[in-house]
Amino acid sequence: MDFDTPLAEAWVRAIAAAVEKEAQRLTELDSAIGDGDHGSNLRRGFTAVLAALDGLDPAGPGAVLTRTGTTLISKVGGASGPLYGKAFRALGAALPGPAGPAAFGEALAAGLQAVRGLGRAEPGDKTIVDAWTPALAAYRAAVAAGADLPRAAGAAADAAGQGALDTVPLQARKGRASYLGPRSVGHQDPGAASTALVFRALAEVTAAQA
Amino acid sequence: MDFDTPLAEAWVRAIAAAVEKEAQRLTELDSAIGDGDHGSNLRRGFTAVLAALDGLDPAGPGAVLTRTGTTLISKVGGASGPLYGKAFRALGAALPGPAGPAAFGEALAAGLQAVRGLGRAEPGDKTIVDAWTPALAAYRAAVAAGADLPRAAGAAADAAGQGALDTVPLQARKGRASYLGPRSVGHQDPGAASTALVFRALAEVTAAQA
Amino acid sequence: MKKLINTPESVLEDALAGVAAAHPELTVDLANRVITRAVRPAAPKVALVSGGGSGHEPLHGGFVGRGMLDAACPGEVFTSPVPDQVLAAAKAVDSGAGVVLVVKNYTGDVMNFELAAELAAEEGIEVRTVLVDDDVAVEDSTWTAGRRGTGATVLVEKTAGALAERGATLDEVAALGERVNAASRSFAIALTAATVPAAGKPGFDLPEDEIEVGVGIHGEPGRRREKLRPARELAAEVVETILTDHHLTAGDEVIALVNGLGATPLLELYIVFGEVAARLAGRGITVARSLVGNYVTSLDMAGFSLTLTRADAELLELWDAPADTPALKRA
Amino acid sequence: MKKLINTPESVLEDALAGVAAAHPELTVDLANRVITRAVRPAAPKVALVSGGGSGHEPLHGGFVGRGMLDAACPGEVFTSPVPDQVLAAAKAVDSGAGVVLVVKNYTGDVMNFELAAELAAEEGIEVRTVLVDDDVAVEDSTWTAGRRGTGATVLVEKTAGALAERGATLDEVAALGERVNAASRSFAIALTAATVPAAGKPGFDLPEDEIEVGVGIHGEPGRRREKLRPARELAAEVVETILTDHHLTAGDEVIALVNGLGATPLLELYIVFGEVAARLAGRGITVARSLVGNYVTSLDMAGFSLTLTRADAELLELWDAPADTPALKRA
Ligand SMILES: Nc1ncnc2c1ncn2[C@@H]1O[C@H](COP(=O)(O)OP(=O)(O)O)[C@@H](O)[C@H]1O
Ligand SMILES: Nc1ncnc2c1ncn2[C@@H]1O[C@H](COP(=O)(O)OP(=O)(O)O)[C@@H](O)[C@H]1O
Ligand SMILES: [Mg+2]
Ligand SMILES: [Mg+2]
Ligand SMILES: [Mg+2]
Ligand SMILES: [Mg+2]
Repeated sequence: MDFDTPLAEAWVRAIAAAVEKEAQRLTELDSAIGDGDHGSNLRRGFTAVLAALDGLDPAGPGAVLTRTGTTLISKVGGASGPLYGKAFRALGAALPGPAGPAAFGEALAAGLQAVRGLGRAEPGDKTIVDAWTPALAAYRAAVAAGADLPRAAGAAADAAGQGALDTVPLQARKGRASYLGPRSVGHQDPGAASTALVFRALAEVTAAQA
Repeated sequence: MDFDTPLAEAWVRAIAAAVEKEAQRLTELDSAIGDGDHGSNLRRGFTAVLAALDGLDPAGPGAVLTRTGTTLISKVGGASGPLYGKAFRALGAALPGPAGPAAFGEALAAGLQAVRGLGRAEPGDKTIVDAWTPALAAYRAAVAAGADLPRAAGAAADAAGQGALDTVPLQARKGRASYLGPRSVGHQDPGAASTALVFRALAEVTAAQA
Repeated sequence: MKKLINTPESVLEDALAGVAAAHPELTVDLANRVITRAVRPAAPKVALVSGGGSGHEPLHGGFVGRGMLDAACPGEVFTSPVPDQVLAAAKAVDSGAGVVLVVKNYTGDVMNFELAAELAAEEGIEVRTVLVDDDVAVEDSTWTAGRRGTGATVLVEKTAGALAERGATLDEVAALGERVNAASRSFAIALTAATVPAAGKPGFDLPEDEIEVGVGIHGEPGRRREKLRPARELAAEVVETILTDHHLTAGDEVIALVNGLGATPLLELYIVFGEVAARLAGRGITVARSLVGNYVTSLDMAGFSLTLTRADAELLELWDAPADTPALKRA
Repeated sequence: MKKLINTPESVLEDALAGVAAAHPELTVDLANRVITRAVRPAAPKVALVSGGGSGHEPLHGGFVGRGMLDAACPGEVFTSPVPDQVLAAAKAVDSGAGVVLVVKNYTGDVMNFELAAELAAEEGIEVRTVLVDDDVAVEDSTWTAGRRGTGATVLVEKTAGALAERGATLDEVAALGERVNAASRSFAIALTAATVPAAGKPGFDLPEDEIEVGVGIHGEPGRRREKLRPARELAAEVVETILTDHHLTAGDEVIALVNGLGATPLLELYIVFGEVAARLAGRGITVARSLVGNYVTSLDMAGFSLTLTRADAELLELWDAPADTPALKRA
């Protein structure tokens, strides 16, 4: 199975649905160590993304993801808008046409690189990076072991979820949560939690099409 | 027993002590249908009165009460400051020297007249007048029946206390409580409650000297 | 009770020390509790003096300055000033042209200012009193202490202050103040109660989904309780309540004040103002001038009041006239 | 949650409609969410653009006008504006002399303004960014996103705005903004948490007798919790915390801003200011200018922040220079 245009669209729509469903939880996580808007930020963004996709006749999977990223940058604001926006634009740029599991892995790597380039967070800083990094590693390991897209995506989703949970004991060093110093310890990072949703959505739509 | 200078001083000091003790309750009554300051208003006033009396070498009981009234006007503000202030000044003007029970009754009448002249409240308007009016009536009735000052004061105190309780079912037509319309019903008027303290103090100090 | 105070007893004293430190353009007589302009008007003019209980800041001290008040007398929290204060203020600012006392209609204020006016007259100061009573929440004034003075006070102080600055006579300034009051109506809604420091707890308890409608600025409950509704509906209710009383009709111009009661964010006040303006536009009434912000507050009460003043060319000109006070400035 | 709103989603849109209705001297581009002056400066000049999440009103929209900002870009509540907004603002106000972006140091603001600056540069607009980071509550900035931008923003916008008005160059205006930021430190204490409309409940729970010390303006908790204490002690703690970082010494002059976080009565802010002024006087530091009121708020948070800016003749002159904005006016 290749990562093609319908799959790209399905993925983005699945993320939008997950965000809609989990917005409250993301906002609650953000209330504990941030400013209580991560859920509403992403919901606003993906609502706009759905509207943007409706009018789109995409030339390839990358066009879907690029449009997603551009829309997130235009509509979200905050930290997560540019970060996810740039990530999806990087994914999009790396996927001009349908891609096999390995090529899609390189796109995921480009997404992570975009997040790190803009936000300059290291693993362990209690950010999106802490879910995306293990997700990418698990995805690559699975592909290296011969997994197809659904199986690799499943491994990535599990790793992203675990990565998000693993942010709980960390002290934040980037983003608003860093202002809390040691008081940020003991809470899951909202951005890592939303990244886990992004990878879980990928696992679900690839599994559904498998 | 005459109402003389030591008795005037004792009365005012007893009122001050009662206000100090009951300030919280008066303020709570005022919170329900007013602005929650009647206790602190009177406490501020009588604290200043005590200081003013300390330096005073009064020419008669009236001088004590006049100084009390003047000080209340200067220090209390709000509705109760001028009302009690004018009342005590009127009492003072009516008591140039030691007075017997009947003459003291006329002074109490002058006090009530001062309150009504300034505030234009009728009995039943849910104000100071509703405690002072029955107190005066009871005092006069007792004196007419031959009571001495302590007994007449006791009757006045009982009537003032009852008068204050009787304000509960009334709808206020003067002062802040009137803004509540029917919602003022069911609460004791704070000013009537403080007037009851004034007459109870009179009963106590006259009884103590009897 | 959570407040940035030292002790409940010293609130006024400590706040006045802060006003004195913050405003070199004002003189604060800490003993008499009187705030005056540091620089007296160059020529004799009618002086404007106002005052009332504290807790309504910036009213009145924040309106002392060129183009508005000559002096303010802050009483204890929610307690009118005493006559001595008002007398001291009148004596400090009378230049021989007389003094207008701007008094909000509350029993305590009326009585204390009345006593002060008597004392001032005895000292040879010509005094006029302008009574502000704009709050339409107080119905049926024969059976009450009459309408309360609220938001219209700002309009009276601004316009009468401007007229005084132009050299109008004592009677003219007082007459204008009365005219502005007569042209003004206000109505307020509270989302939470105020906590008087000395009382230590809110003046009333309000469930999480209820509001007090027709509330005053002294922590007293309103005329009735309702469920909280969207700003659009609350604004509509307030506008309609005022219009019922005010007989403003299509084509009229108003000055509109959406006033925060103390704890309501400016963001929300703008939302309310937008709804008020839209509602008035629907009735054909033009908002000629407006003011949005905290001007007549009630300590930490959340909520807003709306004041509508029927405007004409003279009032608009006086409203636009220069003013230089801590809380209201016009170039 | 009790708020004067229509829906949590429409807060910004509805508030902007209110701003548009209330301020004919401003132009509100509702589609792009950009607030500009209705009357453009007569001569070309460096334009000042700022913006940030909403909920801090009057910041930034209230500071648009002669002598301060040329445009403001309000984001959603507590969420930085998006690059498109900032670009639209820059395009609307650039007169060819270039644009200074005043950005409070938060990850989201920095990134969104950075993207906007890139886009503006691509369109041929010369852009400089002044990053405001005055909050000393954020210690150890190598391990954090760096100090937050808070109260100093008002000082940067006022002084850089005044300099721009005088025809200074783009680099001069940006350099002054950086200099004012470097001369400024802030620290805040909250008595209650803010409630973001979309979240529907307070950002943190605080017991009746506790305060958050070193709190930010986005509803985030502070560095630590303490028991509530008298205003005098809190003011002293805040002053000392700033002085430890700021190295102000006897003989220095400062501009002092005692800023309300939203729900704190002005009466209390004056009490705090009095204590701050007394404490500074005890250290031999002169308060040359001051500002007391709600300028950089955090929705309905109760509490205050103190900003101290080391002053010199140039800064004082720029601080005193004319300004005509909804929230800050100077004759
Ligand atoms: N420098 C950064 N690099 C990567 N992720 C970051 C960075 N800063 C913040 N984040 C992520 O952004 C999330 C917060 O997003 P959001 O609440 O939408 O924005 P804001 O903090 O501006 O309110 C954090 O939980 C964190 O995961
Ligand atoms: N017109 C009046 N005549 C007599 N008593 C009055 C009048 N108006 C108010 N009062 C009394 O004053 C009391 C309130 O006093 P206080 O709370 O000290 O003043 P304020 O109402 O100004 O806060 C009321 O409970 C009432 O008994
Ligand atoms: Mg957030
Ligand atoms: Mg009272
Ligand atoms: Mg009172
Ligand atoms: Mg945010």
